[in-house]
Amino acid sequence: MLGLLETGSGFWSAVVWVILVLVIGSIVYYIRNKGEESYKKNTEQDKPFLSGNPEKAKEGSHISASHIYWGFTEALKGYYNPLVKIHTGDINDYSGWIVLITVVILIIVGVRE
Amino acid sequence: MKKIIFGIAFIVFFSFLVISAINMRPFGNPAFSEMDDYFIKNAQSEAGANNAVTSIVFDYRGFDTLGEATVLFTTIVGIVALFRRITK
Amino acid sequence: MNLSNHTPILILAVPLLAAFLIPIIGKINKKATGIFATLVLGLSLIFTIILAVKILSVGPQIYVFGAKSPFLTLPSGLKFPIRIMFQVDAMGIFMGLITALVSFLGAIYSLAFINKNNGVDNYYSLLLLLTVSMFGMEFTGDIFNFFVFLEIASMASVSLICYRGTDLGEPVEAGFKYMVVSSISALMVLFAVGIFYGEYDVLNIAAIASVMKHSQLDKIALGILVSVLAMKAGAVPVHMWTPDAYSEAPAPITMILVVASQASLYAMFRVVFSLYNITLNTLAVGWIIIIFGLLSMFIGVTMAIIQKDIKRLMAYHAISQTGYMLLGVGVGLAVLANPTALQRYGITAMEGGIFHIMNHAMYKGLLFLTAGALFFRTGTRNLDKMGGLAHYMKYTTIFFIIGAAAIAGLPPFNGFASKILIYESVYKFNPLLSIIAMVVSILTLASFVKVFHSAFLGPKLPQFKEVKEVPRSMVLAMAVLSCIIIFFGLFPDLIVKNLVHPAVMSLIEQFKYTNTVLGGM
Amino acid sequence: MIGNFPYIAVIIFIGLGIYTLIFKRNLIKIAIGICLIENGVNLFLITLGFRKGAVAPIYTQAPSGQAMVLPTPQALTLTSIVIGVATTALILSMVMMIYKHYGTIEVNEVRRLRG
Amino acid sequence: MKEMSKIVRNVTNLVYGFIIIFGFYIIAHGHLTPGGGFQGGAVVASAFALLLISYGQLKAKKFLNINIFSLLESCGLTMFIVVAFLGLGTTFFYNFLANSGSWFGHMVIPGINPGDMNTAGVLPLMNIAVGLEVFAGLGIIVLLMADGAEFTKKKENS
Repeated sequence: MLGLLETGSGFWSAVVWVILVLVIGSIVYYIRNKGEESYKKNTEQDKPFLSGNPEKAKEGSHISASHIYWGFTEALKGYYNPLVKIHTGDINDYSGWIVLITVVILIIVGVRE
Repeated sequence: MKKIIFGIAFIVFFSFLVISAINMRPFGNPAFSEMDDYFIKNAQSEAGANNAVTSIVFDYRGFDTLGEATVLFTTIVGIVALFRRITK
Repeated sequence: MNLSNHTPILILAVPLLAAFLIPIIGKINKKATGIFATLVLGLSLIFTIILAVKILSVGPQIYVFGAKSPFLTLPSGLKFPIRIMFQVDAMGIFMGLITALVSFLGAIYSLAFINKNNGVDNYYSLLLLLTVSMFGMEFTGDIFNFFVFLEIASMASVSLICYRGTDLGEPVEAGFKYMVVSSISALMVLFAVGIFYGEYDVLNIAAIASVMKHSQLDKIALGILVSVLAMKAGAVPVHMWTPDAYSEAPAPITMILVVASQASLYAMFRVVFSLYNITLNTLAVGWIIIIFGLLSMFIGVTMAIIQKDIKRLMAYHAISQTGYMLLGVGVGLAVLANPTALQRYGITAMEGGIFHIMNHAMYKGLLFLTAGALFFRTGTRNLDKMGGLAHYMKYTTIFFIIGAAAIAGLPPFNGFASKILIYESVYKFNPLLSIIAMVVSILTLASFVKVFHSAFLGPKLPQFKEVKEVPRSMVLAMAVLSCIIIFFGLFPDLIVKNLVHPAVMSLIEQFKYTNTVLGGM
Repeated sequence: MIGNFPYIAVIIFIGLGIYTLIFKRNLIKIAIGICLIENGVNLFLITLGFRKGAVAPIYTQAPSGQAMVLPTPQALTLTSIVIGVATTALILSMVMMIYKHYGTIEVNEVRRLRG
Repeated sequence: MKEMSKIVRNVTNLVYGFIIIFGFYIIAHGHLTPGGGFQGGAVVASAFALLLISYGQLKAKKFLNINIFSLLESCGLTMFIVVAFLGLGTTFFYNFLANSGSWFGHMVIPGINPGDMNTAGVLPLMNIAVGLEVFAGLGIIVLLMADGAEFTKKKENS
């Protein structure tokens, strides 16, 4: 069949996947249409509910990139601090790493006297 | 700390280079020389050049020379591009 | 004169001639150089497709320079070839197709992206030279010739990285760093070439492979070649030049640089598979490559999450995706000496790794192009300063979503097809490796959600009032790449069966590679 | 062992160059280090081509009856010398531009790109 | 770069012509004697460098023009690759003129001989092409780097 990729222990077919998504999506859409129809646009229902506080201006609500995943990086500080420290941007270190890796590979490959 | 690691790595690398130098074939006695003997023998009859090196540079390995000229050209274009605001 | 015999050289020589002519054309009309270069690259793409059809139906092609016939490898009863030759097999043409396609699209994208007239002829000349050098690295069958093309590639890429260096300091700094590391790598390759020449007095890769004794010197040459080519491919821990160079180059050049680093990756595979093959300790070298791959995947993606510069973030992802290729092919190499394991999962793992090369070139190219589109309109690469751009740049947003979904391995895009091949086959080799690969895929998705949120979503920002959709040629290049990604995602079996599987077999079967040159001795 | 002395000279060249690249903190010195490695490798290629008591492989008025040295390494070295010239020129002009933009050629100040 | 003293300028006037002629001699005899396109081109370029340092780049710019150099360089390379293309009847880089009897096509008697200019097929053509490219290219590099050095110096003073 077209689009059938053998992976050694099974198969993957994007066409089947797309058909499945379409079928399931239509079922979901059907169930969704069964729901209550009291929702109306441009009324009170449309606004976010922030514990009764007034909504902020839209321009100020954007979260900038450096704040995303703050908790993740904070939790992994012990991993990130040395990792960032290695990336010194120092050209001497670049050549040093190459020599170091060459040496390690030569030892593993088994060059001996 | 970093310097010590790189220093050790450098010393080990140098010792590997020494190993390779010791293992090289003896200086002045090529073990195999079929390709070069062919060049020396046939440079005059095939390429018509007395200078075997030139016949290799431009005939047998002419494509390398094209690449080499291209390297020089690339560098010059790169330098012209780098200094283009100055020369204006 | 039968022109179809000469396609391997015409692919290279026509762009090379055009690159030499461009300074003269630039003296007359600077605008025309871009269109000229694009046409020439299109011609080169056509030649590549012709050659690919021929190779996949007939077999490996040989082109001997300066001989009495293009196929005369051994004149007058010699044991070894003496002339430089091109030896294009399924793997080489696989890389060649990627190169031709990506350079062509890069040239189209540049038509609008490089909009200042000053220096535009130099830009296109260097672009053509970079393409030529990649073709040369992929097609050549001579190890010294490979060194020459490696040098052309590094010179051309350095000059292109420095292209904005007249006004800014950072591009020159990135170019300098790349120049130093690539000079070291090229000189070490030359040292290895000297070792081979001194031992065997031949320079042809197939001829060296047929007489390989695997002595101490050969081991030293192997170590040097693997480490420096891994460095050029951007594997951790010798990856430091990659984020610098990728983030500072112009966007279409970054797309081509990705392919250039993959050409080095191809050279590494060529060295371990075609030059050494089972004479080396396949388990040890295979594990070296696997560990390179693991480190690249994990450190690349974790460093990407904390980046704020959009192109630097994508550059770290390029490192991380290189890890997948190394992992897949490394598993194949580790079981090369074991025929049952090779049949059971080794070939599939290598198919995944090689297929990932093509997929990565496509979606990472698309992502870099969208980053370039954002830079083109907003003038910044800092994610903190962006926001709400989906309101203004609808096409770019759609293309970014496609690229991000493909790199994160979401079905039905092409990234998933190659990743599932890697997961399922590597699981049989060592389950832990497969699990790490999946975790990395999840982290990739996480960091692209970050980019999508901070660049495209959010309210309209006042400083981007003037922003509008990018010019048509840039949209065209991105649209072509998106179509390719969707097509590969829907019908991966066509590509795997017709392009990837022959490429993998041509890597594994070393005797075929040597026999094409030495005639079945 | 003593016959391999030229190879020892080669690796001293290469080792000095790599030492310069790792430990010297000046961009011009780094360019010099690359030149040193390059010279070492060129010397290596040339030494590979030597044959005891042989003359240059040129037939124009050569002394008769002598063996000739291997010509391929000379061609390879010619290629790599020109490539070396190109590399050096590009590196030096980049150092000039770095000096123009940064006002310094010290390694630890030329690292705006990191992390 | 400033103009150097009168002694240097006079010696340059005497010598540079000979250097250029010697360079062209090396280029033209590349297939007979040691040397060739690259070596000869470098010698010619050294004459330009001599002119540049003795006269200073402001004066030297009057007789050394980057545009002409870049045109010459492109012409040299194009000639090189076109000669290679002309062999395409058999293969790329085929030496179609050697032993043909026409230009540069005299047969060579194998063995030691005094040398004949009219031999070696396309090699002399390629030598000339490469020589053209190299002296123009190195000339451009020298001129541009002199400009660049001047530029950075100005920045230092201000």
